[in-house]
Amino acid sequence: MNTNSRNGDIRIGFYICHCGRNIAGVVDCAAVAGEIAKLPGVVVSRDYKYMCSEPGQELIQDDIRERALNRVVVASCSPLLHEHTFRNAIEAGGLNRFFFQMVNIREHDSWVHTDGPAATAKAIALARAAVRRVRLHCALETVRAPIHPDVLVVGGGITGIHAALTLANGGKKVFLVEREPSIGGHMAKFDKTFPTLDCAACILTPKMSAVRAHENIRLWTNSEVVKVEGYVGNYTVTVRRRPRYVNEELCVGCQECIEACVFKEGKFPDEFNVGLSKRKPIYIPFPQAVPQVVLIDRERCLHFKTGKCKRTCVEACADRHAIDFTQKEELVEIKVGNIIVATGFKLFDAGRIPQYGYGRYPNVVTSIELERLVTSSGPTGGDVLLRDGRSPKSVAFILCVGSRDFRTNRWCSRTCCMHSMKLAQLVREHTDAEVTVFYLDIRAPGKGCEEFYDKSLKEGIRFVRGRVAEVTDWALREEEEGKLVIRAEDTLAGVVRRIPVDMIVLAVGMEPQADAQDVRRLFNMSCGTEGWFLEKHPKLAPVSTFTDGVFIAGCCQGPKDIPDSIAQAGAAAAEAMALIDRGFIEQEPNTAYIAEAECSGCKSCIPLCPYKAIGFDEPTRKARINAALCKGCGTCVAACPSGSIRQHLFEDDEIFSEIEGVLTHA
Amino acid sequence: MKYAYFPGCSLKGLGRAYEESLLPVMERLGVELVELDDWNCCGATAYMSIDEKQACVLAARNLALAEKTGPHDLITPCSACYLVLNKMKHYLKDSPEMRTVVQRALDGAGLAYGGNTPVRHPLDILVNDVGLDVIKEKVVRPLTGLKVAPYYGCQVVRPYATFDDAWNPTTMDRLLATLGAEVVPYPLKTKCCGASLTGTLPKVGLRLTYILLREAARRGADVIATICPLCQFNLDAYHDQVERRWGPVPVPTVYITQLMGLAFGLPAEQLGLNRNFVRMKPLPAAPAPAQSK
Amino acid sequence: MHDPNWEPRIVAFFCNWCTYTAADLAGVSRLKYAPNVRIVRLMCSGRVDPQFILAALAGGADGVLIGGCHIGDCHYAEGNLKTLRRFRLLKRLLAGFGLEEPRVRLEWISAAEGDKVRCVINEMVEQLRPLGPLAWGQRHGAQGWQAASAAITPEAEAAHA
Amino acid sequence: MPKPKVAIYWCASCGGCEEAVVDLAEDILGILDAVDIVFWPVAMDFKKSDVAALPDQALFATLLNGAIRTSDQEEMARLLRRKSRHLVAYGACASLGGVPGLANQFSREQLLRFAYDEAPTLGADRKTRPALETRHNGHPLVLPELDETVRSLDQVVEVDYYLPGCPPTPKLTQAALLALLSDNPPPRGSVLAPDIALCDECPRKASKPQDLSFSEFKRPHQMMIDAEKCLLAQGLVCCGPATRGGCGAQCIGGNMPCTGCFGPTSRVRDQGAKILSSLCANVAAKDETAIQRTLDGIPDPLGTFYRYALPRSILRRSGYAAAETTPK
Repeated sequence: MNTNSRNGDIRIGFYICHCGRNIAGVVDCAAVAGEIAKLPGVVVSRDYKYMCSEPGQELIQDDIRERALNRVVVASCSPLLHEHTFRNAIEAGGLNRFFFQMVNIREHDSWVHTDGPAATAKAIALARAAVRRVRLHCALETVRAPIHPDVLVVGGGITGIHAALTLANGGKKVFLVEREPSIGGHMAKFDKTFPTLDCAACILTPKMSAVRAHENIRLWTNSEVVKVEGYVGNYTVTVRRRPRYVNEELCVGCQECIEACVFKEGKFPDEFNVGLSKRKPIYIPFPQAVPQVVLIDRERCLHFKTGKCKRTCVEACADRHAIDFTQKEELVEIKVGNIIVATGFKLFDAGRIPQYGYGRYPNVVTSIELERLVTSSGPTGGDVLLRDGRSPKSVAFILCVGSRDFRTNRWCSRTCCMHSMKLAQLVREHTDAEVTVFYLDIRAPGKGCEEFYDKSLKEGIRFVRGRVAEVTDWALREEEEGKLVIRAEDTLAGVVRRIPVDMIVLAVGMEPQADAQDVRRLFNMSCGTEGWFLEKHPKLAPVSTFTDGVFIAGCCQGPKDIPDSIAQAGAAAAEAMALIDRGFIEQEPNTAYIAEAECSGCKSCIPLCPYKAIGFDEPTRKARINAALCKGCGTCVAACPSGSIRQHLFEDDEIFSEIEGVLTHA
Repeated sequence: MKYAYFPGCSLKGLGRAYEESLLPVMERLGVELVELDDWNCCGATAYMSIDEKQACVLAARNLALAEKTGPHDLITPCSACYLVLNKMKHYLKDSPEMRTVVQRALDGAGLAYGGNTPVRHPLDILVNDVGLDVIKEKVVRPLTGLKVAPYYGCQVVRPYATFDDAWNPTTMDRLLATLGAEVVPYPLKTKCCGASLTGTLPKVGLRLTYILLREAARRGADVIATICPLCQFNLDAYHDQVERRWGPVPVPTVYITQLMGLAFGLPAEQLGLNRNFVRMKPLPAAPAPAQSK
Repeated sequence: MHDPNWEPRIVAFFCNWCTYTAADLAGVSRLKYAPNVRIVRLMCSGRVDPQFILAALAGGADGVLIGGCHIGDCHYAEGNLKTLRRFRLLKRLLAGFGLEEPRVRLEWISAAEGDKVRCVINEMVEQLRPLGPLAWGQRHGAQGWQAASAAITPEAEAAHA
Repeated sequence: MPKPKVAIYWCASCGGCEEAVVDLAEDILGILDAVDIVFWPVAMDFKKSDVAALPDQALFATLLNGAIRTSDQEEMARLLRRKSRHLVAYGACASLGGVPGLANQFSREQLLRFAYDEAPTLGADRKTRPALETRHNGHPLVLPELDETVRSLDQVVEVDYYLPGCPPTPKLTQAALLALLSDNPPPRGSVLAPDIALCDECPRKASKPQDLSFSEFKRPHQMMIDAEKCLLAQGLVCCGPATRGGCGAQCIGGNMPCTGCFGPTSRVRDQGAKILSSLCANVAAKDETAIQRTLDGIPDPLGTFYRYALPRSILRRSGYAAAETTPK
């Protein structure tokens, strides 16, 4: 590889990108190129409209050949965006890819400053620093690490299910870990899906069964990831498998044990029906649950609570012996190359807006509660009923509960408009109630959604535009007696309305999971200010994270509907598969290394490494760095008291020269 | 337990019954209130809209007096004073210019405004400092059978909901339950009492007062409990006008401290209950020295 | 009095994963902030050798800003904790060198906090303004540190070749 | 053939370096066989004028110890530079600024004020400062002027070799002279000591644990020091890991921590910053208060980490001086 020019001198090519008007609109690119041209060692200094374009890259490659460049500096956008592009370009031009330095004059300069001369001065200073730095660059080789072919999918909602199936169908081994006792997530609770009104169970259940049956999928429900170590291609993950006190291999799902339980009736709130029905201490989460395995609620089971239970369940299970009160929590360690995080969302707690009376007025329900009421397999067999068993004559929906509200969550939850309209139509189908929807704006951008809105209007659902002020139960007029009264400003009519109804449905928005921050740390991801997991790039890398080999999909990244979640699941699976099929990952060779002759063996560095990459070599009595384990943070380099640890790409002298460079220009 | 005490004009005038009941109740609970020496108008809402500077200086002088009195929290029973003094603290914190003006004025009186004295409402102190357990111990005559509508008014929870929820406060509910009373679900807890509109736009103001009284009556309340002199005044003094226009709404309005006094076994006269226009009926099934109408 | 056209110069050491990304986010969000900062990208704030900070101060910076991930969020587990420990003692050392407090600053800025980049930089520039130029090299002899001295003059710049 | 001429001179130093030469004991005779000492004010009666009279480059080598902090020291440094083929910065003060360099924490005015106006030991002559020029019995008397900043020798003139240590050991001194006289002298600019930190030769090296972290820093007077165990492992601030070896770990042998007199290795630009970086990174505490509490165990970081190398550090001196400077 061409590392140095013929006579060993440094020949630098400098290129500044206009990025259309993005940079050139603020920074005087020609002036920067002119100034940099004067620096020692710079043999080419050009400005060009789009450096990342093919002609832009060819410009560099031609100069490498014709002007015998051996160092290249490009001043354009963030290196996080295009460093790779330019390194590839100069490598294709015959130069070692690390004889390159990038200057960020878009994100860090033209986009954040309006004062042209000051921005130009800053660009010159940054470019000068890069030119000084690049002189010291050395030829390096990228390190290749193999990719373990197995994948971990975290979360068994529709997103996780789809990602797991896609990978498994592609021949990859998948571990699917779900916290709840069954996969299915929120979608399993839905009756129908908008805007097609097809039955949620009919489209979800086959996928759930496919997961269970797939030879390439290991499904672990009632389990959580507790530790993640390693890096892309080589993750070691510890999963905590909580006991369900029923042996998954032996249980056939006959549910005779549930029948036989000493509790003759369900007594405890059923999680799946959001508390609208009761279950026993031994139960199956819902009829279509996957796996079809019962579980025992340790907190409620008489055997666990008192030790004095007749254990009729064990009798009922008879010679299958599936019930095992001695099951213990297990920690299982697995090796995977990629991880897809699809941990979903949590519904907004409607009690946080007390003026809507959730929790105080029994007939104020949330959208997911109504969802269970309209489902034929739900607690009422599909009848929409008030708490006293009457059928409602009027139902109102309040939209944006916990969304688009600076007091709670500022974001739009994206699905509640359509979800509420779907429920409104279902209520009309199941009852003869009059339905009013209070909305701020109807957001129906998805395929078929605007048409669905149109259908809702035509079907006689009333829409009132305005944020509801409060829900109360005191009557001012006779028709309000015994009803819930909504007070809202009708912003189209310009009046304040009091509307009495029997039932109020709060369209609660989506929020990040309560433990999103813990999960984020676990997988070394970032969160946006709102708490959703942060994608690497909002447009170009929507399912990637800042940690290679960790992908996000579905609502953990932000509110979205089922089609979008599925699309992301597919995208994340494809990203993982691309890495697996390539077989290796190229790593930035920014590892630390020790010059053995210089190390005094003082051991100061050894405890600093979080990856245990530094060891003490007893025969030589010196420290030694295992490059395969080093992640390149440079903490030991900064700490080495005798300056004997160095770091590729971030050598002390390179950084000193960068500091000098930015300061030389006043 | 010791607090600086800022009564404000109401508690020395129309709301005298509030002070008359507050002081013995606090004494019974072992809470010492030290009235600020030479306090002045809190700065009042109306004042603020006419002369901002003077209003600020008035409020700040009271707060400076409190700081001088000692490192005690300042207790302000009148919801209006509570709000104005708190508002002024926020305002002076955000506006260094006004703070300079205020300090210059206070210099003349040899006072200094530090802005560090917490301004607190008795309801907060009773529930969060004294505690319901201690209060329960002092109850000798439980209000069993008495149906009470807890009415908080607006100013104590809005905009600074420091010790309770802005929309559905529950402190007084819990306090009343501790006294043995039956708390009527009252959705109008923080709704407007009519405020000064009863004087300026009686048509609007009286209607608001009426809605409160009517709903309390419909829900079977024997009495409305308040924590604000203005609320109490509107609901009590305009009661006859409301009834003249809309028919009977037979619910008296008293201060929570008066109900506490009764529960502590203090005589009704001593609690200022005789000052009510609409008198409270004797406690149900009581062998007791309560008032009759 | 110093030159009225003088503008404070800040050298910032930002970690690749959080603060550098946050600065990118500030750009993508088109937030506007003072053009006085020159950002040097490092993989982790733990790589910030105290020598770098001294070199920047001796070499003509009026202030130094270090940006890392929030504690607990370090991409390398605890690199930023090491930064924090060094920074605590370094601040005391720098006080001994007679350096005004606001000249060296450590901030935790996550990848999502583009606006914090803007606020911190603007605030720091305003805090440095009343302190005036540090001009350490000019006041205390530019040759004190061989390499830093080379940065000051154009002749040295040429000699660097 | 005449023997090579050698000069030994002192500037701002304590005299310890002169002792170090004397400490060569009988070995000095061997050296005297090889060279002629033509100028050594401490031991021999030659004058400045004798040196000035020599042709330029007439001296084979000058061992100059002490920092430069007065006008006459600078003058002598320049003179000896001109007359010498090899100028050796001998000892910590000439190489790094040394202990006199700690004066760089203060301005000249602060120093003069303390020494002549405020020091509690001053008697009747309180507030009398020495004048640069005065007349006595009709004769003019001139005193050298104190510089604002203490400098290492290489901050005044070009230096060919450095011999570190406070003072350099006789072994290193002898080796250095022999090396200079050899046919193959070390490259100019060399530090004539190993370029590896002290731990390498420390007799207690094996007793340092691999997972050492500091929950407390102690000072020697606060404890009974274990004579076998690594001093850092006992919580003492030992500068060995950041200091060149070559001294034979004499302080460690005396059960005292290394204070850093051999200066940093060639790869380090600021010895103090590196000691700080390494010590702090290995503090055990994880929350701010506990970190602070541990670091409070180092009450004077500047004096501890820059005991010998303040003038040769990146910042060189304290910035207080700007406001305190007296007009010349």
